Amino acid sequence: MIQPKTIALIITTGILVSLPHFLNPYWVDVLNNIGIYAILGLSLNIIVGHTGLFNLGHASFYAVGAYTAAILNTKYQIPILWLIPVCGLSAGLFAMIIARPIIHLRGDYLCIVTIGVNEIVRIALINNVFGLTGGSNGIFGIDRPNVFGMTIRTPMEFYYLILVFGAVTIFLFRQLEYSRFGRALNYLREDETAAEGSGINTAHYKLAAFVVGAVWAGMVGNIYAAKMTIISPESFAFWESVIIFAIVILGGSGSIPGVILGAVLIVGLPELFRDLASARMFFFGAAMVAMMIFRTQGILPPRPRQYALPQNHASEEGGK
Amino acid sequence: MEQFLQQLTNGLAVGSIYALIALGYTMVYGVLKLINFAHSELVTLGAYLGLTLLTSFALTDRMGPLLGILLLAVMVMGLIALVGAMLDRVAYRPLRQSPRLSAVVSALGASIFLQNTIMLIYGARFLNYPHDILPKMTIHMMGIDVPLVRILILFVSLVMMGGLFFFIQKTRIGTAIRAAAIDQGAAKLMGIDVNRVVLLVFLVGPALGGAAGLMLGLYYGQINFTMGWSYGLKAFTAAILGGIGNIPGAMLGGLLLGVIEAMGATYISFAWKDAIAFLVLILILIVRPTGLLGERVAEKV
Amino acid sequence: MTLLSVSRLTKSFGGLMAVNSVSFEVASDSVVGLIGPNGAGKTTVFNLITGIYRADQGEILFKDKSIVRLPTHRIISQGIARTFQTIRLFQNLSALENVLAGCHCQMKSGVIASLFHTPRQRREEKMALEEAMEALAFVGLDSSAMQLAKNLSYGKQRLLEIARALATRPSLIVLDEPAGGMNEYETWQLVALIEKMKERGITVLLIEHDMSLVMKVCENIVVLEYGSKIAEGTPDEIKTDPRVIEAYLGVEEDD
Amino acid sequence: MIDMLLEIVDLHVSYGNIEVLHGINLKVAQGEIVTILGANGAGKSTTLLTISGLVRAAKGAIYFDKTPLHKLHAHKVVKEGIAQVPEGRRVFGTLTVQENLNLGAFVSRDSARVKRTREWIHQLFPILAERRHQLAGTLSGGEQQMLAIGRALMSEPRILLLDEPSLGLAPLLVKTIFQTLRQINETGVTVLLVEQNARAALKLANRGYVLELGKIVLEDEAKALISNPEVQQAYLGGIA
Repeated sequence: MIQPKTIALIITTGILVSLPHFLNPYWVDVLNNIGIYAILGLSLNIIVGHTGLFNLGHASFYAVGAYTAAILNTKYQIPILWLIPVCGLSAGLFAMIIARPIIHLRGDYLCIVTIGVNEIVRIALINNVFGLTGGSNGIFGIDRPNVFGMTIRTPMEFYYLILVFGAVTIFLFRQLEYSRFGRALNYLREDETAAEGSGINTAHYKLAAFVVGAVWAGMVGNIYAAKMTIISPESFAFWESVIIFAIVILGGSGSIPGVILGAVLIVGLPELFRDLASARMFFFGAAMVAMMIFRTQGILPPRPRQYALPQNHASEEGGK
Repeated sequence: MEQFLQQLTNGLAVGSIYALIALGYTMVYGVLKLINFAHSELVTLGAYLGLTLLTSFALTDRMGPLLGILLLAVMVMGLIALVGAMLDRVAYRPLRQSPRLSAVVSALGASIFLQNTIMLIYGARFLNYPHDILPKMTIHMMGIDVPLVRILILFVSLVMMGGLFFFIQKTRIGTAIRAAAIDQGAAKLMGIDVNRVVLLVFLVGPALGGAAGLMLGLYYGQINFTMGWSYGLKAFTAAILGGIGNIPGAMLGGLLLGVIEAMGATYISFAWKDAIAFLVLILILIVRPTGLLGERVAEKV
Repeated sequence: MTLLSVSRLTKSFGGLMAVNSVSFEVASDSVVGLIGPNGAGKTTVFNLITGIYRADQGEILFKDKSIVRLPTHRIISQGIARTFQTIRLFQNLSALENVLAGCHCQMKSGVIASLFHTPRQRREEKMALEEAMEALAFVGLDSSAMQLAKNLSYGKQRLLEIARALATRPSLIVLDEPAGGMNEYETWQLVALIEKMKERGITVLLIEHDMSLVMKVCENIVVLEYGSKIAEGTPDEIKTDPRVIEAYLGVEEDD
Repeated sequence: MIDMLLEIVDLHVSYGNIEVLHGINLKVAQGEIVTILGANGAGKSTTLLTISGLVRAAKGAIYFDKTPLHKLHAHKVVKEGIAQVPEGRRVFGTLTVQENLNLGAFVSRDSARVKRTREWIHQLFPILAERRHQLAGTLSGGEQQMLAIGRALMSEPRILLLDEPSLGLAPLLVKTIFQTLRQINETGVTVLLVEQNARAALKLANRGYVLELGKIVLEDEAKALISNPEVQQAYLGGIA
């Protein structure tokens, strides 16, 4: 007996794998952007959606990853994909250092600090900090990634790289949702005092949420650097953080399918209205307001987790 | 010493503009616990409307610089107040009972919408305020020559802040606003119509923001549709620095931030000017998590 | 043997003395009641014991070790569990997941194990599920396991809080008005539940307004008034203590 | 039959999915002191909050002197002549005592009358006159309770709703406050009092209702309730 869920999964995979063959390179590249933002959204979802922490500076973690990749690749010629874990670690370390002293701040104070960190990072990059970041022109000449001897160049080739990375992310984050760690984040979001009162080290988990989200954003930064071969500070401004944040909340805070759908809508839809050119953002802003008003919980809010209950309880008639 | 005093007056003038903008953030936050991200666009709109009204009615030519600008300011403030009230009606009021993050995204959306509306109307290029509105005078004080516009901005801002302070502290309606910010339920039990308090806050805050936009146009001479963003962010920082929701805190935070920034740009590094403000903010929040004048609230369990 | 010992505990809020030099002891395997008029400082004492507030002065010993400076989650994992006066469940999560929160401090898997679902993590998860279901069954809620907490009745929400607390495997459980919002049947169930906890070797400290419940289940009663302890003793002693009668029954007018 | 000042008919109230009041019926006549007794969580506060319009009724009606209150916004209810002293006082902590009192008279436009009312309140609670420039948050619990009552009286209500005025106060202070409530009632203000301190409340009141889990289970003259064995058992302390 094949379950409907399995069939749906097979069909989706089939569509995703064959999709680029029906599209021109421009649209494949749009899909690549959607993929990158979807993974960024999923990483922010850990912090905002699951833990309820108000982070409007996620692009700074993304930036640290991208610049780590760019610097190590251009200076030491280390193959770019090898650097993925290094990028994750550097972004995670950065998150740990900055989040530690501010993690106890209440919601809106945390929000402005994350915006501030985002700005500080951008300004530091522009000012060619430590003489490494190349100032406002950024870093160029980043190597193309190489997988098993094949160099990845075309949008279609990148498509599969991003697809694999996205699939791994979704798989792991779903596992995370169904775990002690994932639940702890949710307890925190629901009621911090009750969570602490149930024996959960809330400060630790807040920090951990930040670090996990940052590690992933850092790894995406690597892929982005490899795809663009040139990166500059303006790609990591506050505006990027807003987009990622909107993807999470609009799609459905705390829900993996929701966040992916959010990325499709926020990154994909404006492409459909390219003819509107300069009025595009005007409609985009209006749509954000309208969507929040008509679907306050996001388009696909999370569904309750299902558990396989132990046999002796599942069938029992309780309440005696 | 001369440079120090120049920077001090410059910082105070810019800081007073920050403070005016910060008041809009802090008043809305105080009553609704909402960060009105679109407030910065109201500042931009104030700058553009100021320019439009100035050139289309030639106010300063007809009435002389001071009176003309005064009338201009009144008109700008009135119009921006209306836009502010509309903003609340359309983008925020339907979300009063919703999760707070939804309201934040709505605010961000409204901000993008307004910014691009301005861009579609006025274009993406920088526009210039006429050079000759205010006489190019300097006033000699404390051994330095201070431009008239600087003194004017500081003076007018302080008058407005004083007026607001008096309104909030001494009048019946002002006390009602403070009460609603402390405890909406208890305020309702006093017979205060909290919806009208919110409306009022969305009239007064934007009016001050509009005035700030006009001042920015006059002070720097150049305006752009994205200008509100960075001033808005600074002002929001100032509001947090002073303790968000706290009106004297916003004033103090604004002035302080203006001075810190001016000094930082001169004595530390101009390129790092914007980062210095945030760095100071972070350091202060680490020591005082609810800002300089914010209350320490112990959660009731 | 003394399990919990509170001595000269003091806490004030903005000049208001909420708890004023309160001392008492809780013996192992006993049920102790903390009573007093509303606002006497009972809940504050609980919040001090569980580290939610920091004491201004005084000492709290649990199993002969000081816990007065420990953060809440450490106190919980040392073996003190609690419920809240105003129910504080994770409203948007299922009853089962609420109880799994209590299992948290018995589990070990961290972020890596959670990402990769290592065999150990799977075993641990399975055991936690079983334990959570057992705690739910213990309070009679196993048939509501998959319901969201916010959809349960008040009485059931109280029981769910107790189940969550029990899942931390405490040796002492502090219950803040467990019978609040319960009907007569549910209150009766609660009495039975407290007896069952005692059989399991769990010591109970409770705040309660329902005097018939307190008199029925408590072996020892501490009476607070206006932040200070005014009496301590067995139910019979407390019933006849003139100070308690005066404080508890309110104003005795002579007219 | 006496005309009822306040009449609650079949009132149902829900928070989210949970119904907390299951059809309350309650009447208060002009000039009476009526008390509602009940344990924590019985729905006493909810009843008062619904009268004041802070909580919406799911079903049922509330009439005040024949005006339907359940359709009014909270701020309009005050104008009808209803003032509430909420549970936990809820004074505006960062405002001064004077400002708190003035807010109580927010609906009143006649400044001469406001001044007279304030003088009367200063007579009732001299400490409030003494501390008029102090921030309300710095007052002691008892003083805050007095301020909350004074603040409610500033609107010159026809009925005063009080939610647990004895909460956290020393017996002597409770006595003072209850005596003042009687004084206030003697000036013609009707009182509806929610209390856990059953004995004190019943001594003060003419009539009482007992609320249990969102339902009225008993209703009688106060004197009868004091000697009712069930009430004695449940609310006058099973201790005695």
